[in-house]
Amino acid sequence: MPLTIPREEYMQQGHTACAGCGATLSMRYVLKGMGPKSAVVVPASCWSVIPGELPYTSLKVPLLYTPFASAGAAISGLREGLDAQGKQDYNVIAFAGDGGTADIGLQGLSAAVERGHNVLYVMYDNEAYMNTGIQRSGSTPYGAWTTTTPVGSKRDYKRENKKFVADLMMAQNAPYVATAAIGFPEDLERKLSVAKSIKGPKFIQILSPCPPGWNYNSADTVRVSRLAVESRIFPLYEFRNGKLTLFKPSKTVPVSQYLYLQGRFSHLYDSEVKVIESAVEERWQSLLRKEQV
Amino acid sequence: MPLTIPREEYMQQGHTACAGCGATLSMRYVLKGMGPKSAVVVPASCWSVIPGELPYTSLKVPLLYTPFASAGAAISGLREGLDAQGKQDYNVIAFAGDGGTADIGLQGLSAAVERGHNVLYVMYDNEAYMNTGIQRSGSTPYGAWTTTTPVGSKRDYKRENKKFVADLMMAQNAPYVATAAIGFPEDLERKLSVAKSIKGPKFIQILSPCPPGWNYNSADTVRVSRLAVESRIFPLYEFRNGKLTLFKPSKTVPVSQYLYLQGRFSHLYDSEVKVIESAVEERWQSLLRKEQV
Amino acid sequence: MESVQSHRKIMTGNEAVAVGVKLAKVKVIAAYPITPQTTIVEELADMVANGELDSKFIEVESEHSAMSAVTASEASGVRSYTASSSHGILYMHEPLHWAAGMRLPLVMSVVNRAIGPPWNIWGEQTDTFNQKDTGWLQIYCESNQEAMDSILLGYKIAENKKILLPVMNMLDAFTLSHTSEPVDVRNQKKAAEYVGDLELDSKLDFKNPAGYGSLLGPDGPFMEMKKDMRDSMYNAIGTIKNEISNFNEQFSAELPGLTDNFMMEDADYALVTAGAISSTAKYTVRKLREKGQKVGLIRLYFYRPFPGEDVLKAVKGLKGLGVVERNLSFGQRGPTYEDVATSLYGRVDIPIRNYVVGLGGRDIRVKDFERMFEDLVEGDNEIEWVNVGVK
Amino acid sequence: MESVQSHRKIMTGNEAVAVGVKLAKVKVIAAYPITPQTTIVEELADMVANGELDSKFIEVESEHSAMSAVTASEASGVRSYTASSSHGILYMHEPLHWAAGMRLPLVMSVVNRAIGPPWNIWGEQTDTFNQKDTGWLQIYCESNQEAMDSILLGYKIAENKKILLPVMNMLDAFTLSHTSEPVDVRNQKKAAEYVGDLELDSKLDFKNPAGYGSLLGPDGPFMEMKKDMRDSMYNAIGTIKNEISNFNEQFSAELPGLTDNFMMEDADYALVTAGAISSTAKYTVRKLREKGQKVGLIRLYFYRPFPGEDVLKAVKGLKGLGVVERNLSFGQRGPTYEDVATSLYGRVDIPIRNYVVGLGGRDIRVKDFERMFEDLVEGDNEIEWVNVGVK
Amino acid sequence: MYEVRFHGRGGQGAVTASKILATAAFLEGKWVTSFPFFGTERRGAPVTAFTRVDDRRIELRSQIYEPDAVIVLDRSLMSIVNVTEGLKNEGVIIVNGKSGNLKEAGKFKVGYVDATSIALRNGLGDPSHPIVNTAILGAFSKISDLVSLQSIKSATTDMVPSKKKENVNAIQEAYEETELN
Amino acid sequence: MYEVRFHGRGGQGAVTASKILATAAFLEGKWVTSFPFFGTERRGAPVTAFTRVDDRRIELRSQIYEPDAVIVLDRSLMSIVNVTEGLKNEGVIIVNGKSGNLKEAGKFKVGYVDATSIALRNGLGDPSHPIVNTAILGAFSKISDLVSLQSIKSATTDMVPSKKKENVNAIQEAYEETELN
Amino acid sequence: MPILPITYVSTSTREMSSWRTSKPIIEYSKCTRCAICWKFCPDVAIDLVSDPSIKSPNEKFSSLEAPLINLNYCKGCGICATECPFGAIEMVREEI
Amino acid sequence: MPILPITYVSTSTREMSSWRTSKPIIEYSKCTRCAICWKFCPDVAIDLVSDPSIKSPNEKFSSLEAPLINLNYCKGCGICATECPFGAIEMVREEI
Ligand SMILES: Cc1ncc(C[n+]2csc(CCOP(=O)(O)OP(=O)(O)O)c2C)c(N)n1
Ligand SMILES: Cc1ncc(C[n+]2csc(CCOP(=O)(O)OP(=O)(O)O)c2C)c(N)n1
Ligand code: SF4
Ligand code: SF4
Ligand code: SF4
Ligand code: SF4
Ligand code: SF4
Ligand code: SF4
Ligand SMILES: [Mg+2]
Ligand SMILES: [Mg+2]
Repeated sequence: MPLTIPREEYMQQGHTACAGCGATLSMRYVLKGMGPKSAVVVPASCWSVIPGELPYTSLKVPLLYTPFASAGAAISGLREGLDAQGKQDYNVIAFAGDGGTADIGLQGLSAAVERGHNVLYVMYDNEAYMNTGIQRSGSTPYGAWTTTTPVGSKRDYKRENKKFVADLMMAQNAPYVATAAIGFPEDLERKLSVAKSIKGPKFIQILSPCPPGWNYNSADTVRVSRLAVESRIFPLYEFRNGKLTLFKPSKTVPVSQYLYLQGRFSHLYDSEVKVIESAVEERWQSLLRKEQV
Repeated sequence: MPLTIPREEYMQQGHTACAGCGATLSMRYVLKGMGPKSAVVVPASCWSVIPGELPYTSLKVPLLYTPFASAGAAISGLREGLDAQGKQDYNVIAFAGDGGTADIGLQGLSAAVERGHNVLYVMYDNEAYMNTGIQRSGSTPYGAWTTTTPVGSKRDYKRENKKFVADLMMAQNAPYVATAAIGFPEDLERKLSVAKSIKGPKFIQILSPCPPGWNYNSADTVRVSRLAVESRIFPLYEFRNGKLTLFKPSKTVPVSQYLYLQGRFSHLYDSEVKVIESAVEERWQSLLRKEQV
Repeated sequence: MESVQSHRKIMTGNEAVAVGVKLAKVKVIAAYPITPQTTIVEELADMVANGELDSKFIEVESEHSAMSAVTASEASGVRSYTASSSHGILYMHEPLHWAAGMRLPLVMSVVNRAIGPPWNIWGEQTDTFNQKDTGWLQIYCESNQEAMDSILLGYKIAENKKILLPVMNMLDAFTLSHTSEPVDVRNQKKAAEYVGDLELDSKLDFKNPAGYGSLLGPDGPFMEMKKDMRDSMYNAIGTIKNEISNFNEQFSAELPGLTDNFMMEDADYALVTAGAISSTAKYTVRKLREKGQKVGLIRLYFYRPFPGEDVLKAVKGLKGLGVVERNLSFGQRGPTYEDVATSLYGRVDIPIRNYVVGLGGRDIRVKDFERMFEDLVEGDNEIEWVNVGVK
Repeated sequence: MESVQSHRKIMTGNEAVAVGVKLAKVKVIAAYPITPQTTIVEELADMVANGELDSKFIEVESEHSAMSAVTASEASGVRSYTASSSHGILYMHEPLHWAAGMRLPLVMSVVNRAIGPPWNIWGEQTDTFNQKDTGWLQIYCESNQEAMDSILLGYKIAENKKILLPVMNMLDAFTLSHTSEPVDVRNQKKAAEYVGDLELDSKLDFKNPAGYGSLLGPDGPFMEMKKDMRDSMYNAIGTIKNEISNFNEQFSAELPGLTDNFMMEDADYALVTAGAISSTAKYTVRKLREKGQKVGLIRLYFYRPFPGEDVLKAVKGLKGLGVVERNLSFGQRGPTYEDVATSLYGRVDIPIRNYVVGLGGRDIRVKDFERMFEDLVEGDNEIEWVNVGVK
Repeated sequence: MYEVRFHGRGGQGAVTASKILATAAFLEGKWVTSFPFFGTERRGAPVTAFTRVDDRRIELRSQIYEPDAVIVLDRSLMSIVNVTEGLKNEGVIIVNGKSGNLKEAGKFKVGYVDATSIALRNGLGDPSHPIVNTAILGAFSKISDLVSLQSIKSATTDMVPSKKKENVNAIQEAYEETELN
Repeated sequence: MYEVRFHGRGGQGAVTASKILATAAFLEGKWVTSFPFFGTERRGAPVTAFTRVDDRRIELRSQIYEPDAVIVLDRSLMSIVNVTEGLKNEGVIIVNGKSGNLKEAGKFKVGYVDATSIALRNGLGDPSHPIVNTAILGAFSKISDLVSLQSIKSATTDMVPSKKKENVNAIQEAYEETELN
Repeated sequence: MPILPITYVSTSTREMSSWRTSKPIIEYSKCTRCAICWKFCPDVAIDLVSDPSIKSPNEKFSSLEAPLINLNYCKGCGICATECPFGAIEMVREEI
Repeated sequence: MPILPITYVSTSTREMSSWRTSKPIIEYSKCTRCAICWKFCPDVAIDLVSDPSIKSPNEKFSSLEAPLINLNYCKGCGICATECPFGAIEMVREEI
């Protein structure tokens, strides 16, 4: 049986991610898809810690660390610098967390896309600031506990909806936009190969579950990711030439099944789970309609 | 005949805007709509200069100046500060240029919307950095001359499409999003009164022509604005409860009529004008389709 | 009835800060997480979520926005607060200037941490030393008790109508922020009385609407405004001293003066320090004193305004002075050295040495201070790197 | 055949800078507009649009991004450039630290402008004085000629393998940036030869992929790296002097040393200045000399590294020294005063006075300098505000 | 002054243990400080924490290089960390484990306790993440006379948010089951 | 040293005029500086610019308070700006206007020129925005002997991007039509 | 009280007429008092007044308020003249 | 050369086994060599090897590469055990 994803590894063993880290799987898959002629830009995030302290590195490609808000600008500069040296055939990749993308890095990303550089921006979405110990980000979903939405006696869980950065990138008409999940690596690899074939800014948002941050057993990382897609709380789609294509999972499961697996949602009453369920359904319907457009 | 827009003036005479300034009309209309129980936040922009040097102010409501990137955060802080004092009935308004909104202030805006503060953010869109003397912004339209897209022998006019911030705000599902143009003040006033009735973040993008920046005769400010809408290069729409409503102008004109009036497009060859025309048509069609959704 | 006495509790520096904020009845908090400040923010979020603190909590998307948000909320007329560290402080450099120029009496806590690259989350004071000319007062705490008390004192000073400048309160990464030790928790009622309600004459006025911030050219009173800011800070020294005595009296507290002079009376040699390393320095001084060495320590509790006259008074009669920096200037001696030399120039002629210690969290030990005291006797004028390259 | 001589042209400071950038064969430019830097960027955009400059031009959305973009392009191995001013400089404070810590030999031009609030677009050097401890070398220009030449010199120094730190080149708002005067335009071919191609050993290597920037704890060589940066800057003084002579020789140019000592030989009284106000000061010195007064001027061409030994040498024998600041520290005397006092402490005993001048674009006139020279004779130690409140 | 060093792994509660010990001494009228050596590494990575106890205010803020006692929450650490480094002669060392052979054991007072089994038996944590920090303090109070068993229990009750009784039981059982070597 | 101050409005080209004058003197071998007093205000707002000319490198960088000559591009300014402020006795002043009554005219050498009509006649600008900056320099060269008419023309040709001939004509006509008062 | 960067004087206390190079003149005999000129003036320089002395093309308009240009503030942009649907406003060059 | 913040040593030169509290054991008699465990390992701790000595439930699988866990790197997350469709991996507690 042939392997369903590329065999070569460009992310190496011995990194210092937590056991069962979804963000690490994201990096592994992205590098498999993009190959050795790549450079990766990493702003402050778990991924600035995962490769470990000096003198260690975990990637077989150059990794440029940047300040937290700098990813979008750094890939722009790196791209133009490489092009000025005739290295048009190297991939320039940003690999940034949801905080570094939806929040402090949003305008850097948006501006890089607007300027049209030939780059790939990967947002590994673990839905909170994990490196600093699980604080709310704009990409944290409604209902979640984090240390800055600590529930408490006032039920102060996250009361706002998740900001879907991929939706913003579609609104900006980026040449290629996709969402992906580490539970579906073949799908991700296909999307990477499409992205690789397009000149201009590409954006891929990968749901990357985090055992300590979401408070589930590390063995369930892939399962949780799959449930996110099957429950439609994290729809997978692809946007190209202004056209949206939505992936319809063969198997669908209730949202509650996804939520119950995770400690971060364990405070929710049934009525609150209902609220989430209907918001998920509404978004799904609206994506279906947009697909028709 | 009754007046078609509110009579009261909260923007005063004697300001130092250029003759025929569209941004000034925007402020005038916005304050008419929002009334005296308002505070306005202005980041660096023409509007930080228009009220004149100390000791002068041009508004009959408090005007808080902020650093360039601060508008979104400042309205958030101002809103919560007023609420903490029981002043929920005061409007908090950001009044920022396109540079301060589409570029350096984008993540501040996006985050304020994500957090759901009860504020109105007005982007007065003159499609370039005017206060510093006409440089390209993310909101500058394709084809335009600016001092940083100076055409030159390499025909280095702006080669990228305009970033429509209102589209991004729709993608973020802001409770209320609208575009407007100073040539249609009644429409703008109606939108303001809708905005006023909604609790949560509201966003209105107002096309505000600039005689020196667009290089046309100051007498044509209103005319240019009207042509922008009638030629569909700047469609007027409204987005509420996830539903888009597109304004279909009773009269439509070719895009070229809009472009030819302005020196900033005077370098364009006919073939280049055609490119713009078809992009405008494409966007119009896509908005029509989205309206159906 | 609640007693009006303090009660003693074991808490980390960050917990002490959060309690200080609660005691000060802050109304708006905007903050962004960064190690090692995070637990301050988390603690405050908990208090708000449990109804213990009646405050609006804005989860901003960056430190630039944190500072911009609290500047606006303070301008609206309510007591506001933020906290940050390291790169977060650098990222809010612009609005730091803005807040001070607006004359808004904010208080911010900073957990001092190193600056990258390489990334380093450990203790070092370069982050706030790079902000010393932004118009903020600067306080460096030595203990968790001071971390709590300095929040209350900070608002009191900042809101003083003769000063009206924001205050930055520092505590060292981990050495204070994550270290648990006993703290006398001030009584809430008394603390609330002490800080009072915010009275800000310049708050946004809807009756007489004005422009706040504005624009000014070479012909306007721009320079006069800046001079006024400088005078307000520089002349604040007397006011600060009064406020400190007042605080100590009301709370039976033990805040030092702008400087904390330790065993300086008859000292021949002394060091100047700021922040938590001062404790270990005191330990060393005590130890050397027991051995009969006449050594002492000048701790800078306030760094802005710089208490130059107090330092001058303290050093009189010394044979040698060492200035210890946990921060860095690349093109000159250290900033504290510069401030000390500036205050002493032309007035005394004591040899001063300069020591750089503990960057990026490198531990500072008794033996390091002992070595500095030995070295002081030699008294030349170059910079010394303590414990570097000798691992 | 093109002559290899310079040719003289009238141009503004900003034009001179843009030509300097072109002469240095910069490959990537990223910049964001801000008055009064804008015309530099516009000029460069024109050159690119007309094929006169073969460079990538990135129209970033902020100064934080400008600095982040050129840091990355420089790391990729090509000579990169940006320019900014005032709030733009404040907004890039964080990536300024980053660029220096990465040891990347960038050159940035800064048009020195005041900081708000209130907004003020006129001349003042507080913006870059607030960046003096970021690890960048700092050059303050006195003329448009220097503005052009310092770009070439800047790259040469920054890229020197013993230094490898970025260089910030300052020119005063309007007084240089928008003032037209004759400039000898260096020959392109010669300039290109002078700067050579960028050889950056630490550029991104695809063959031996590494991590650039990384993470480091208290046990790693963090402190050693910072010491190396400090040593590289501080020990650069000799190298810089050589590079300046070399430049002057190759281009028949007249760059000064790190300091520019004007009529100092037998002076009794002297002022210390930086930037364009030095010209008016020189004019005044000349005038007073004609009247028989023994006065002189020390201009700081380099401010980082601070040329302390050169200042010491120059002041020997003075009866009084005045340090003139076009910038501000709120909680201490001015930064230049601190640097001078630091360099002189314990080595000479000349009275030093401190003058604050020209904030927010306030004009500085001959009579102001005359008054300072008069005042110097009195020699007390407080700060003097020149031309303030007397409008 | 009495100085204790804790060795554990991210997630095991070594930092809390150091704080409980400090609180126990505080309850007995001592001045205390307790602090972690904080790393950037993740769950599972080695963690160190410290407690200092003295009769008067503690000024010393450096790390602890020559502890009076060492507490090892996870025995597997001993293959990668030199847990007895700097431990004073006659110093105390407690190891989570049924028994064992500590190198240089003769120099120290060594105690072993199967804190993992005790914790699991009392419902503290789960097999892949047993929470052993309270149990091991029970063992410590047996060989060190720094603080009483009762103070450890009180401090624990003050500090743990839930399962107070289970923790107190674990402390008691550990106290009883500790083997001196 | 010879110092000239220009008064105009945003958009009228006063800054360019100051630069052309400097260039003309530079062509005659002089050292020059020219600089605007830059405001934040918009089109239509009053603008000031300066030119200094000397035989040697100019060190003085302050504004000009006691000019040798003043050039007024827009007569309406005279109601809001004191254009002769600091003008030296015997100093030169050129006003764009057919003729007029300058206060204290006796102290100065005064010239009037209808630069607006000349500019429009030569197709420079349009009625609401005539570009008078070159014409008025023609007038200046008539009453001041700072620079020759020819140098003004050469400098203009060097500096204006288009309508070179029209500008040169306007300079010549202004030179001829200037009325001394 | 410190010297604060707060501005409190209305710009309407100052004149801007000198910025103008031409000025609008309303020919009231053509003016239907539709207020469109008022609506579009960026300088808020057109007042609506009830002044019986202002003539009107037709009885039915005379009860309406008439536009009156405040030349203290008008910068002469010409928008009113362009936008007046009845050609009632003419821009006239200011004398220099 | 200055001391640069550049990292060049592969983390694969170090051991991470001590981070683990339990470890995966493959029961090869159940393993169909589908490589799903390999695909989902975040620690890249599963190699695919051609080793005839590894047993296989069935001839038809023996030509495929077999998964081999590299316990130097495995952190014991348990994903492989969860994801193995054939229940061929068991997590076993490490001895303390
Ligand atoms: C300017 C600045 N602010 C804050 C931080 C602290 N910080 C480092 S990583 C991080 C969280 C990153 O979150 P995200 O981007 O979601 O990545 P994750 O850690 O979840 O992988 C934060 C807040 C910083 N390094 N710089
Ligand atoms: C951090 C920072 N960068 C740059 C500037 C300079 N600046 C002031 S206003 C402005 C342009 C504003 O453009 P826009 O927001 O479109 O408003 P407009 O001027 O067009 O009205 C710029 C670049 C600044 N004040 N602060
Ligand atoms: S905290 Fe979450 S994202 Fe970060 S390394 Fe651990 S598992 Fe991965
Ligand atoms: S430049 Fe444009 S936007 Fe700015 S004041 Fe003038 S007309 Fe208005
Ligand atoms: S727009 Fe014309 S008709 Fe209407 S009120 Fe004005 S001047 Fe009269
Ligand atoms: S010309 Fe312009 S400013 Fe004057 S009244 Fe008409 S619209 Fe208003
Ligand atoms: S997943 Fe299971 S069956 Fe498939 S290769 Fe791995 S161990 Fe074998
Ligand atoms: S337990 Fe986790 S780390 Fe170990 S081999 Fe399985 S998937 Fe990889
Ligand atoms: Mg995250
Ligand atoms: Mg704009």
